[in-house]
Amino acid sequence: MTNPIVERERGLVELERRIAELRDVNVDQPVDMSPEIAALEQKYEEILREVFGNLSPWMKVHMARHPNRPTALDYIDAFERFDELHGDRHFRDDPAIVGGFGLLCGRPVIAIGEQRGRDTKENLRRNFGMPSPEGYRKVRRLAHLAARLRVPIITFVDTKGADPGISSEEHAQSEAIAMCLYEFSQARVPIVATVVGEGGSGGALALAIADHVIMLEHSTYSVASPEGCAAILWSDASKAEEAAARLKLTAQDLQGFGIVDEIVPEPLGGAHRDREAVIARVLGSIDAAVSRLAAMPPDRLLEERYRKYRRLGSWESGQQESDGSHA
Amino acid sequence: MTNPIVERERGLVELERRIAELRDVNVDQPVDMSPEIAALEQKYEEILREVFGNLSPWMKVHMARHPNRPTALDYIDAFERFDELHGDRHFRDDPAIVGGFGLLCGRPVIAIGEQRGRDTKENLRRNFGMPSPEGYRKVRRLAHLAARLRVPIITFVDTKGADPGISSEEHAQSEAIAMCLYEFSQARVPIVATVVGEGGSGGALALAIADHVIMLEHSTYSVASPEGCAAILWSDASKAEEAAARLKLTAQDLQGFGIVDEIVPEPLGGAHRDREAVIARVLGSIDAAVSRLAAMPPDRLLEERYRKYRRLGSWESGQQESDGSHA
Amino acid sequence: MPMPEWLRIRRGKHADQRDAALWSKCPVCGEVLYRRDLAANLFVCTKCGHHFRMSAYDRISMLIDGDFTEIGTEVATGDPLGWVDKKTYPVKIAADREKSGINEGVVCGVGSIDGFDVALAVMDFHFRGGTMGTVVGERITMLLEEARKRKLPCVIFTASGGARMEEGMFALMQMAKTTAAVARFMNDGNFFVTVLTDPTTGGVSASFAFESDVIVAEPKAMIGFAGRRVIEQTIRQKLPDEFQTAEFLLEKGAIDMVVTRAELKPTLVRLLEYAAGGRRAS
Amino acid sequence: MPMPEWLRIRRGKHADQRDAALWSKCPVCGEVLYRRDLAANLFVCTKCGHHFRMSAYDRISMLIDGDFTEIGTEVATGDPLGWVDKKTYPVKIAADREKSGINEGVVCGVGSIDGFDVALAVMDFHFRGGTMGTVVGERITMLLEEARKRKLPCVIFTASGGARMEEGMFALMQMAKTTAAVARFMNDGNFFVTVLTDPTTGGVSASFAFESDVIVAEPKAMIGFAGRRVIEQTIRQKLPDEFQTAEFLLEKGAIDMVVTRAELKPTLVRLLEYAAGGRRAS
Ligand SMILES: [Zn+2]
Ligand SMILES: [Zn+2]
Repeated sequence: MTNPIVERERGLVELERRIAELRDVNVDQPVDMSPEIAALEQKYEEILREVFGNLSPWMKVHMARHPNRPTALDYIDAFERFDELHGDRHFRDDPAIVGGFGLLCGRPVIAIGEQRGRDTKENLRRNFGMPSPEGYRKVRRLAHLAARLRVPIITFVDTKGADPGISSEEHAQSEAIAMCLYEFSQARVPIVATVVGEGGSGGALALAIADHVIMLEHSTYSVASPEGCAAILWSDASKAEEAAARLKLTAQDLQGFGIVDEIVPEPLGGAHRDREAVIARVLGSIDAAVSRLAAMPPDRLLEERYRKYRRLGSWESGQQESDGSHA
Repeated sequence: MTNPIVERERGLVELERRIAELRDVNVDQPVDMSPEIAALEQKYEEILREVFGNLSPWMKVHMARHPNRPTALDYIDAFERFDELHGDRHFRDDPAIVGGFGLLCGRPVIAIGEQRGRDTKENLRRNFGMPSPEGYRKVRRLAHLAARLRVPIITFVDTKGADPGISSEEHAQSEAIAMCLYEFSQARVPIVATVVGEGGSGGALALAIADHVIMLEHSTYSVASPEGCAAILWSDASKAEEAAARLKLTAQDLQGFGIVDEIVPEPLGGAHRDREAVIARVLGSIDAAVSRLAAMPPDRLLEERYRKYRRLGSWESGQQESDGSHA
Repeated sequence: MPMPEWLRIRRGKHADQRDAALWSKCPVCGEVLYRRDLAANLFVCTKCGHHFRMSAYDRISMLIDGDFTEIGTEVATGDPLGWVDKKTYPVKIAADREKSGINEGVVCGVGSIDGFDVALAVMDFHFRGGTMGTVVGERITMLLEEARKRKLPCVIFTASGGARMEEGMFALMQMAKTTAAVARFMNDGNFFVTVLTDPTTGGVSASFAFESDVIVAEPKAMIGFAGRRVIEQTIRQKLPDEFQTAEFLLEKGAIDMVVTRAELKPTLVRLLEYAAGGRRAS
Repeated sequence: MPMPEWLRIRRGKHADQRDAALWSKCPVCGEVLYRRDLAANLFVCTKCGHHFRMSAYDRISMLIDGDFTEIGTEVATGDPLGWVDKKTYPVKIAADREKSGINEGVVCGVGSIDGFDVALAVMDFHFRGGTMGTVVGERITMLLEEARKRKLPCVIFTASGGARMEEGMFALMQMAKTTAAVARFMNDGNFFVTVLTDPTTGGVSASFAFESDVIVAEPKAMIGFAGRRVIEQTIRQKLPDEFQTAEFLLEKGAIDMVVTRAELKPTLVRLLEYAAGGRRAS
């Protein structure tokens, strides 16, 4: 399936190339072509805004899946330091999950991410970022280690969902995800989760029970992939675009619902158009959140985490309770 | 390999048959043959004592391996009630380990045992009682459940050792055993272990860190099987008999060392010659130990368990310390 | 199975409607069974032993001694996304209520099973395929909080097609909410049993269903995270029939026991007895 | 690698004896290496990168900044079973002491690694194949107790053929004793790292080696519970070369990282830094 964002970018490449050529040529010319170049550049900016300025939910889904979009390791490798730890200690090291000790703004953390491949070969090795039970068991082990050593947990969410293969079912994928949720709901250390790409279903939530949830401006987070939702509800995966709109899976929708705490802006056209700036911004947001949370006594941290999730979806007689009267 | 105990029993079968025949015949005869029968029976008793009265360590190894010797499930099935729980929740249910909730003398317990087969078919299914990592992970899970619910742990040890196969190594047999030791050393509930047959190496110890360790009179418990020890030290497994003598693997030796707390006597000729009596005696001993241990506050229970193992093998300048001065 | 008075009142007119269906056909062996005989046999086919899916109230009356005090009845379905496709979400919900005779996908409450006080939740596949939305998550959380407060053991019967799409991320968040409640409940040393019935998949499977002390399943129940069709589409081949059945999971070590419906109540009573220190509560 | 004064004293005449051996042959590529060059290269073959087994004191001097305060030197080998085969056990021990230049299978103590105070145990395969008897168990337990008291991180280098036969069940009990000490140490929130070197098998592998927070291994180190020969005899076939190597275990998820000896000290320092909250102790 072609990615419509990538398609649109291809359309812009020709214009970008012409502007660059004109700039090169201009240097050697007797006649100054700067006004023409400026006009073209303005035009280009207009087109950019036109094309990327107001992305529909469906376009955001594709932005979240963009092949050049920074992945978990792009953020983690920008830490001052990272030492990867491997394995579930039982069966396998799942390359769809990366995790280990990191140093972020001078503070030791456990960083864990869902890792897509950045090319076809890596995608095959990393199973397109869809973790197996062994991967989730590595997550749980590392979260437990963090809690033992009183080190914050930083996660990067980026998955279509948990691996839907035979051996994943044979190795109790349900149990593996459930026990991640269990561990994260109890870990007596600050947890900050950032949805950097696609946050798909329980496979994403397994890394995203957190005291502070960040989303990138164009990342998505949903109960099921739009394709999956359309197949489930209407037995028609081609209605994915409609599902994307109905599911309210954008960062903006979810912040409105109180499910997401912070949105980190992306440059026009998406995070991959200025990777370094986006990565720096994300790490800055994470550090600010960790600093705030690290100052809280663990009992209060846990109590607030409980209340936060306790509140979500408390309706009485069809009315949302804003303060969780059942808590 | 033939079991010399079984061989000796075969020699007695003919005599047993003759005595039984004579008894049958005697009823219908005008002449009373009771004196002759009594004489034969006395003779039989003498032979029994001669053959089984003073078993060498090597003979005890074979007694411990006797195919008719009561297995873990023979004891567990004699509980008032038993509900087996299965699986490691990750990969497999290992039939070499049985475990679950039981009711023993009115008290709920978690019972766990290493289970040999009682015939060839069952032996294949149960891997001759040699547990895989999945089995040890089931042990750990059940021990953890017991600790959570504050229910005593009762184990039955009967294994040549942990499974030495390829997939056991691939699934981290070392880690599986180590984490059993870890769990048992911390579980805040009484633990009573009984070596009912062969206690072989780390695979046995994985179920045998306990507040009270019982051995049957003719069971064995050793750092390695005599065959393994002979192969390791002298590259000659045929010297197993010598190794059996040197290893001090009998219940009597180990009680002397303070490694075993109680010995349950067996009838002349071994536990299988009066299964019900032996099983009742073992369960009685377990119940007595649990009753005593259950009265202790968990902190003291744990402290005493720690001291007990802390003491074992504290020598200074070649001298055994009897009270663990390093503790 | 005679219907207790409290149950007759709770079900209202639906009880009569449902009993009006005189016979059911076994989907496995094709046997046509009189509904009264089927109910008397705990909804197990008298010919082939197939375990029919049960309604929540039938389950409850099969297990609970006398009275059953429901929890969370005041929690009603909302429409957080303002969902519309062919119909609005509230219209769908109303239709399911009418059809199923219950008002949401789970019934929760406190009662006793053979003398053991217990907090009990029973999901019902007949209501939107047992999908977990905010009402299911909220009621189960309320039940776990009540059980924790009263130190009661908790038993949850699962039956679920997964998360409820029409509530979007609010549905997914119920996995987090219920898990947090489970963790608090279990950390206090309380006993938690789940009984997985056909089918238990998706977000319910990957949360409280697999977080319990003891996981029981009914024979042939379909249990998994990913749905069978999704896996078949992914791997592009047919899966064997036994894949994801309770028996398959037992062999794979994922669950503790497979128990027939006839043995289910006695088994639960024994488990409750172990956890209660061998004594009945009353 | 210059030998620190404390080390020279501790080793006594053995230090001179050992240095007298001028060259070593690489068991992998056959290259003949001058011992001084080999030592300067951290006992890694300069041609093929093979990691030679190291003596405990060489390890310690490779890691520890300055002084190293040994723990448990007073604990000496006993003879609990009165073992005799071709020789008595005490005679075997005396011969191993003479040959290896150390007095038992592990050296334990407290020192600092690049500024981080640490409790360090290093097993030595040259002493009875690194087998664990009561002295190894006792010293490691003493070290863990000291580390717990002083809230120091603990690093243990393993190298072991398993339990020491000549001490029978007392050897097996060291698995229980060390594990109990590990559990107490870790329950207090202290940091525990093990470095598995060639070979790590049997009772050491199945106790503290695999109970740590982070498991590091050296390249190609043989690691497993059952020995290779035992498995081959059981399954009656040859095992592939990579079976039970560190790299094999990494793929199987059993260990955290495989680290070359050149990278070992910097890696340990980084791990200690994470666990220390990013600050050096002094
Ligand atoms: Zn049928
Ligand atoms: Zn070489």
